[in-house]
Amino acid sequence: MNALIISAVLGVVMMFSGILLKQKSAIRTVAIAGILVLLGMSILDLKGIQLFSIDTREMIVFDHFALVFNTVIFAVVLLYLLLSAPDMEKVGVNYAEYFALIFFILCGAALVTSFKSLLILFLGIEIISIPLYILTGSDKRNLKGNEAALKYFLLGSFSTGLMLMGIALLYGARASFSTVISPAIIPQNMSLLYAGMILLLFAMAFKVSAAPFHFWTPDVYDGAPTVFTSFMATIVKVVVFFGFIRLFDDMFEPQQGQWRLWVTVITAVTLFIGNITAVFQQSVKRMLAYSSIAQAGFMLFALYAMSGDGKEGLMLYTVAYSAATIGIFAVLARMSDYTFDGFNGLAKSQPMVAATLTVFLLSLAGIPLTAGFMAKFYMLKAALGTPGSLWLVIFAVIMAAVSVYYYFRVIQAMYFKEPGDTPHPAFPSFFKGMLLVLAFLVILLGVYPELLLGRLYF
Amino acid sequence: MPILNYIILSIALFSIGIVGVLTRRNAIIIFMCIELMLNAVNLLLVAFSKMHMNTAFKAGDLAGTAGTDGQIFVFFIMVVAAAEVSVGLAIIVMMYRNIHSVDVNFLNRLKQ
Amino acid sequence: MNITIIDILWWFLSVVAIFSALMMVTSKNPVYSVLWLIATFFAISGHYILLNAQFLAIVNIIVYAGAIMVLFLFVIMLMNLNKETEPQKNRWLKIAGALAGGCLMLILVAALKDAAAKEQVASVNQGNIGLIKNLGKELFTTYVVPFEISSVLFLSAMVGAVVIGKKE
Amino acid sequence: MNNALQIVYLIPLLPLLGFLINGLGRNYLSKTLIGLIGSGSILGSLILSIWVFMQVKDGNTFVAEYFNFIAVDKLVIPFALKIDQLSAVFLLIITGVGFLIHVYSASYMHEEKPGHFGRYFAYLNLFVFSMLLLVMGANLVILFIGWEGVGLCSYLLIGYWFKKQEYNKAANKAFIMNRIGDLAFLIAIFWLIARAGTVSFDELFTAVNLAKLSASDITVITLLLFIGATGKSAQIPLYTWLPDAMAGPTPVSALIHAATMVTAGIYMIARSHVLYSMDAAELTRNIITYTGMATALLAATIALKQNDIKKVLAYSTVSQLGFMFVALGTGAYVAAVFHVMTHAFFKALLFLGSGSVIHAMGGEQDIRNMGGLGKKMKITYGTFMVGCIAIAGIPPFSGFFSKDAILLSAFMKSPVLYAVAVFTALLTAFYMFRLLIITFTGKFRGTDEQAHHLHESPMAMTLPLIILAVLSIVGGLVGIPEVIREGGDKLSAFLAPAVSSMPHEHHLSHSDEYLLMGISTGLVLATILAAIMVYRNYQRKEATGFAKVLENKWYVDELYDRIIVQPLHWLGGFLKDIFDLKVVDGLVNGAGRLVNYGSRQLRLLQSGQVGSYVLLMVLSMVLIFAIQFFLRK
Amino acid sequence: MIAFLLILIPLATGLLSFLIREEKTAKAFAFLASLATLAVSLLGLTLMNSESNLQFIAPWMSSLGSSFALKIDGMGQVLCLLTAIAYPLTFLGTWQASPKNANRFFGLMLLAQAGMMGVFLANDALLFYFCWELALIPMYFLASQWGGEKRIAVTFKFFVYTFLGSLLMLIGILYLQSQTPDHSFGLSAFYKLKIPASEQLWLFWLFFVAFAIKMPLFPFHTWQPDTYEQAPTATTMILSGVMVKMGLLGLIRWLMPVLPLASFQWGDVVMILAVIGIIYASLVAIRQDDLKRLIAYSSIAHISLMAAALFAENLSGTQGVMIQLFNHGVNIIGLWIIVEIIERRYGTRKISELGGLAQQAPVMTIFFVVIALANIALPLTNGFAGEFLMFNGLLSAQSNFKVVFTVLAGLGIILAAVYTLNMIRKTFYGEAVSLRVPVTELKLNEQLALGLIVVIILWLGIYPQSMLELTDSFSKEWFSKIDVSYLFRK
Repeated sequence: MNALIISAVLGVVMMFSGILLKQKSAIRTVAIAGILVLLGMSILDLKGIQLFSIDTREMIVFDHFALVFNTVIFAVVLLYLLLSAPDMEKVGVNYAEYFALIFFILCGAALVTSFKSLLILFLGIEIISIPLYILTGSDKRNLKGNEAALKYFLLGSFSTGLMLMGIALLYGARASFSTVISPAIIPQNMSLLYAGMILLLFAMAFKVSAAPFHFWTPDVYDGAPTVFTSFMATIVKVVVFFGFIRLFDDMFEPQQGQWRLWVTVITAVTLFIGNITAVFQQSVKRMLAYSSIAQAGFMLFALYAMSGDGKEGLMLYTVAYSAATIGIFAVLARMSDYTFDGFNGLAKSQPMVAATLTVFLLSLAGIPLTAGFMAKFYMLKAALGTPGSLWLVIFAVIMAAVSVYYYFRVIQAMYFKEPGDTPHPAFPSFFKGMLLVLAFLVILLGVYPELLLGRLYF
Repeated sequence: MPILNYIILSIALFSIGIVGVLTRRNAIIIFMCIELMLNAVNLLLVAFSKMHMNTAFKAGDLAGTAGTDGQIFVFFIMVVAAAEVSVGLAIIVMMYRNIHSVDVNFLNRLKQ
Repeated sequence: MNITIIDILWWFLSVVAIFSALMMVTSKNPVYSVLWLIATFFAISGHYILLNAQFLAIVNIIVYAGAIMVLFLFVIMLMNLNKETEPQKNRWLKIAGALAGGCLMLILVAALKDAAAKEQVASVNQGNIGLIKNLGKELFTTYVVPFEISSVLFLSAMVGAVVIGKKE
Repeated sequence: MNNALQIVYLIPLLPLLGFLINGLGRNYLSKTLIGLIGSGSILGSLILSIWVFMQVKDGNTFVAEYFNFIAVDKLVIPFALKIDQLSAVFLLIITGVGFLIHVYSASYMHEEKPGHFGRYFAYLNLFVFSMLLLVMGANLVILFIGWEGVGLCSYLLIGYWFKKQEYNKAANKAFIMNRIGDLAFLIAIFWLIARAGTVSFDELFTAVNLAKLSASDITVITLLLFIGATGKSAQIPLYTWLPDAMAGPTPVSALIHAATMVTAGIYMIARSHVLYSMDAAELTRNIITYTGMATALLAATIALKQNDIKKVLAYSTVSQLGFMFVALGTGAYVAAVFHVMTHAFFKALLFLGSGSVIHAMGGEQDIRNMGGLGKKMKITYGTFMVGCIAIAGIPPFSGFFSKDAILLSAFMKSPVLYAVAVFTALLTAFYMFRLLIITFTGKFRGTDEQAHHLHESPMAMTLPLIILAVLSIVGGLVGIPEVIREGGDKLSAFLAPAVSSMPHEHHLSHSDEYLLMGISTGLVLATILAAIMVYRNYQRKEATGFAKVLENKWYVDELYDRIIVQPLHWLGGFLKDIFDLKVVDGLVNGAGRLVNYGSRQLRLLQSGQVGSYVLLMVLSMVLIFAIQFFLRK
Repeated sequence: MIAFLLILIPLATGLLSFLIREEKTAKAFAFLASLATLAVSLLGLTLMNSESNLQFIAPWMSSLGSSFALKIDGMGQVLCLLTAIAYPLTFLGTWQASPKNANRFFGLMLLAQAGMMGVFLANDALLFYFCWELALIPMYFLASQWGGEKRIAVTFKFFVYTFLGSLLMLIGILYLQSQTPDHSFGLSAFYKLKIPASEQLWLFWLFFVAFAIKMPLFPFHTWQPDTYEQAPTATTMILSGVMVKMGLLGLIRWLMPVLPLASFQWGDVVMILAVIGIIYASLVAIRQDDLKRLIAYSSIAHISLMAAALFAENLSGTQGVMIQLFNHGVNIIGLWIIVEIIERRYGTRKISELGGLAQQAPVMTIFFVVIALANIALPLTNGFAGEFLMFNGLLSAQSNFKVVFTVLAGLGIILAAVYTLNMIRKTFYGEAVSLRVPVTELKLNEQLALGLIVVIILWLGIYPQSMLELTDSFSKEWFSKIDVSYLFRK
């Protein structure tokens, strides 16, 4: 609860800081201080210290898992801001407002991770989505950004419509918006329930960019300013994933037999489309967009298995995938050329950056001793715990092998090719230091995942 | 009135909204179609709300508030829709300023 | 089967709603579309009244038909789109779109028709949960947290409008 | 066991040391020293062999075990040497003939550059080492080690003049054809291990272990061993390498391809005669007999029309080896060993003699360019003639006795076989005398330079010739048939504890035996006369008709090339260029390309159009709903 | 402790090596590091071969049921010795080749060594998997950065191929782990598993494909000639000498004892693949013009034979494989050293462009001939004992087709002689066709490396029992685990 309120307040603070502070670095400092406060509050939450006591009528329930997840998310946001906040200056003039929107999104994130009512889920998703539409279009002179924003908005609203229809049908079946299964709430009409459930599945699949509802993803990620793509593709995505799993875990557990088939299909199709399409991309940014679809396919295993392993995997995924992707996007944001060729010979001019990028890419590809591997490992483990999953798992690893193809193209460009004509940008040392921290984190969690997972249970 | 009638009516309206999204090119009209979809949902929610009230009533809950939550939800949908409209129209206007059109077919810089 | 005035009203409103919705989708002129949509909203508000949801009926007319649609109209006028400017879209895509939408409707209806219990009835013209008094009480007691949260939504929408709209 | 006898390991070790010293010091030691070391080490072995022979003669047979070569589970293969009558005889042959040839080589190869000279002796010593290991091995594996070792040395020595690719090809051919036989040999060993659980001769040929073998086991094992022998001992179908092996220096041909290595097959079968004597091996024995006979006949016909002095001798060797196999097949193991011995003498003599000729002719080997050499090279001529008489089988030269024993054994089996064998013997006499006459009598047909250069070879070369000639004459006396002299067959008596021939089913009367000897001797003499008449005034002329077929060795090489080498070559090319690249790798790359293609196609879904995105989404929804509500239950 | 040091030394020195700027220093450092590893390995073999020294267990990922468990058993001794010996040999043999960015080159080489040591010693499935990849990644970078013209595509194929295989194996490992009662990745826990036959049958392939790709077996082999051809020779030596053994080790330690029923059931299929591989690779080798590719195909044939012998499932075959694991590694490194010398001096490895090298470099020729003969298993070279035992094992297999397999695999011996002798003949014998370079003999370092190899060849050729004893008890224990034939006997 602390985090929920503080993040909203921080959003407002950032709005005003834009008026009060003229120095961009000052705004940035306030934002980073804010996220630190948020992180602190979240840790307080975790310790059981509530600053506010509010009766949410069981609509919002912060359980331990959600709190750990929130804390991890805020920590990732901290890293993100440290690394990428300076890059936001290039997007447009409304520097403070961007931070405000990010804090509002975090408020939505806190909702999505702790809802016990469909109403809160709906509001949370909307609080996340609306600022995202704006962030996508925040670079107003950029036509691609405009286009991405409009597409995102139209398709996003459409999916909201689907979601609401689903909620309405569920309401018809259950006479309640609560996601809790209790004896008081007996679904009276299974057809309504299934229809609503599947519509919700579609809507949530849309939000986490699972195929065949992923079409917005490449266009939006490509068009949006790179710093915000980074945010969207990582933090937002895992948060919504968390909500997705929470929803199905809480509400549709008895109907597992009904929806598991569709999750299987969606997982397989997502893995297929994400990985296969990424192969042909020429732009690293767009490749990363498809890669995020592909990774979503793996994250769907957490939903598929709906087990402790799956949630642990999602937790690792949160850090592994986010850290790696944020790192790559941060470098990408500073590159002049977004194509693969733009990375040619980076290892010669920027060995340190190239080395950290390699770690990130290896992690995304799921090479052992990186966090990405452990994340995938837990997902596969979780999936194998479910009977009849062998073919899906085999399919997934084949796709993982395909993913090596496009991740390694970057490595190949950096290490094995000669640099092109355009010089590579210089990277400030703080930036490099942050990259190192991220890389270290990725390796640390790959070697010793219990560091994070140990927090889940005690 | 049987609940089925409401279900069919609102699904019809909802589908008309979808067809509109599918067939129109004007971003504003697409947006309007989405609003129609939301309204269809609203109608259904209210109908369900009354249905649940009816059920509770029959079960003997004469002074109960069963079904109120459905109507509250509709209220929230309207709130959200209003917020969305403000942002959505802002984006459309921004787009129009840049390319002097609101035709979604011109949105094709991003593909592959 | 005896037909009451409510039945007649119900059918009338439904036909109006669907007809105007269709007209909204098919009108070439955006302004007409807006007007047809407003008509739809009125019809839906009529349904609300039939269902004794007076508060929502009023809000629907004020907020949707009044405020939102006027905003739409205003934007359309601002952009000078009040002509039949929309060139023909790929006809096949249109047909495919219409077919897909139709199929979706048929399937949903077919799926829910079998299952939706016939005896379940939305009580028309009775009960007072739709009154502003009841809803207000509920809203500011049970639903106060979501209500407050929606303020964050509005705040972010506001910031958004500023970010998007502000001249650089 | 006599502990002093443990030192028999010195017999193979001395040549091995010679090999190491000569091999490593080939660039530093003088030729004389190399020759001394090379010959000296063999001489040492010879002396030891004689000592061993004495011991054996006193009845001291024994097995000396040194260390475990391989021990896995119940299979224990010690590095052990076995000394018995059979190996003692072979030891003498190998070291004796080997020593003479070493001495001869020191002179024959003197023209070589120092490094190569050292290399030559190193190889030669290594060969003797391997051969000794072969005959001394107390189990099949040690035997096999020597077996492959001699193959290797043969390969190295055939390709000794490695600048000539022709020679190298011949060397490869020898090695590869040997390997084919070796494979069969190996499988036989494995079979024995699988069934009897041991490879040691002493254990294997006990009743207990033999009882473990079924009839079919014995057939298969004996057949496989025989196939192994056909490789090494140049029998049909694996004989074609031997004539090509004449690419090596002539002393090598004498040692390896006449006296010792090629007889390894005979030794091996004699060594495992217990198996071959069993009733179950009847089929194998027949196969051996007929293969041997066929080989003898085929090689003899080819030898009739060869013009290369060494080729004639090579085919003659193949033919004689065929005789030995006939002996083995008919169960006359002692006769086979006997013939090995006499053949070692006279064939080594003939080869060395031809070496002397070639030496004198400055490397010329074609007898059509020779003639009348007898006048200039008396010793060579004389000794060569002794060799020819011995091989033709005229009493009391050694060849007569050994061949007679074989012919007798063949007669016991079937008169037809005997007839063919006699016919082959006649052919032998004919082509040998053809060779002798064309080479040494008549007019000289070579170039003037060669004529000018002609001379008798030095002492170091002629002395071995003389010694071998003497042996060729008297060597047969150890096996005088019983009919001629009671107790004359000393060899049989000596070998009896180790090898004894199968008893014949019925006995031949003495008079019949004399009759047979008389027939063969008479016919041989007639044939020799005929040969002299035909080739007295030899004129060079092109072979035509059937003679051409013979000159081209029945086109067997060409046949092998066509049905084995070429198809394999083609298959290899097909697999390399088409199957491996296009099919196997093509599938792998195809998977990659498929992904790329799929990527390009899937990309088209991402059209950038909001309408199509929504359409695709709605269509998937329709599909999922349809399945969920109408197809699933 | 020895076990841990064997991983730690290369890992630490490998990482340190990245910090060295000077090229010569890096080279010397790497060489000394490899010697240190060799010394430790020899210590483990001789003075400190007590149980406690050879074992190492530390907690790691305990919540997953995994631990950092290492153990040197008989096979571990052989393979560690091979790995430890291969590196000094490689460095010594290729001393003249000076790669750019030597510090990175040697650093990656040493890291790969750490990975391979880990693979050979790991007694925990997860650790095994980690090391498996740890060995692969440096190899990928080595081959891609310092290789030939087509290196990027070729090594990438190699990487993806093996990576895919290892992922399949990961599924298998995960499945097995989920079946263990205490959810452990430990080897002993795996050995205790009693997986039903029906499940073993498909689990088998998950593992087998991974190992078959690594070895490689027909038809998974096509990455191998390309990679060997393109990779820098030092890398190729390690790849072919040591790394392919990872696949065999996987079969021996992680597949056959864990899934004995399936191994028995699929034995024929594997043997068929192996036999096809032997003949196929040999035939292709006969027609190769490129020395590197020729040796690559010959390696496929040899490895296939080892696989066949393993699936013969008897002690003789197993012991043969054990000794051959070592022999093949040493021999093929020797061959590569000479190929490397030829390529560096004469600028080509095309057989058709070479000839008569024996006149210019007799010592090199002798070395090559000896090593090549060892490669075709001539008696009294190290190859013989191994192949003898393997063929013997093959003929004693349980399979109904054992004779066919033995005979067909035996054809491989003949074909091996064909391509080896032809290679020698065309490359070293005959008239010298290329006299572009002045006559140069071997340098001291090359003589040392090759000399050492020849010593090993002869030592193990004459007294193979010295190595067979090392693995004797291991093989027996292993065999008792995989032996399921009693189930099928009446």
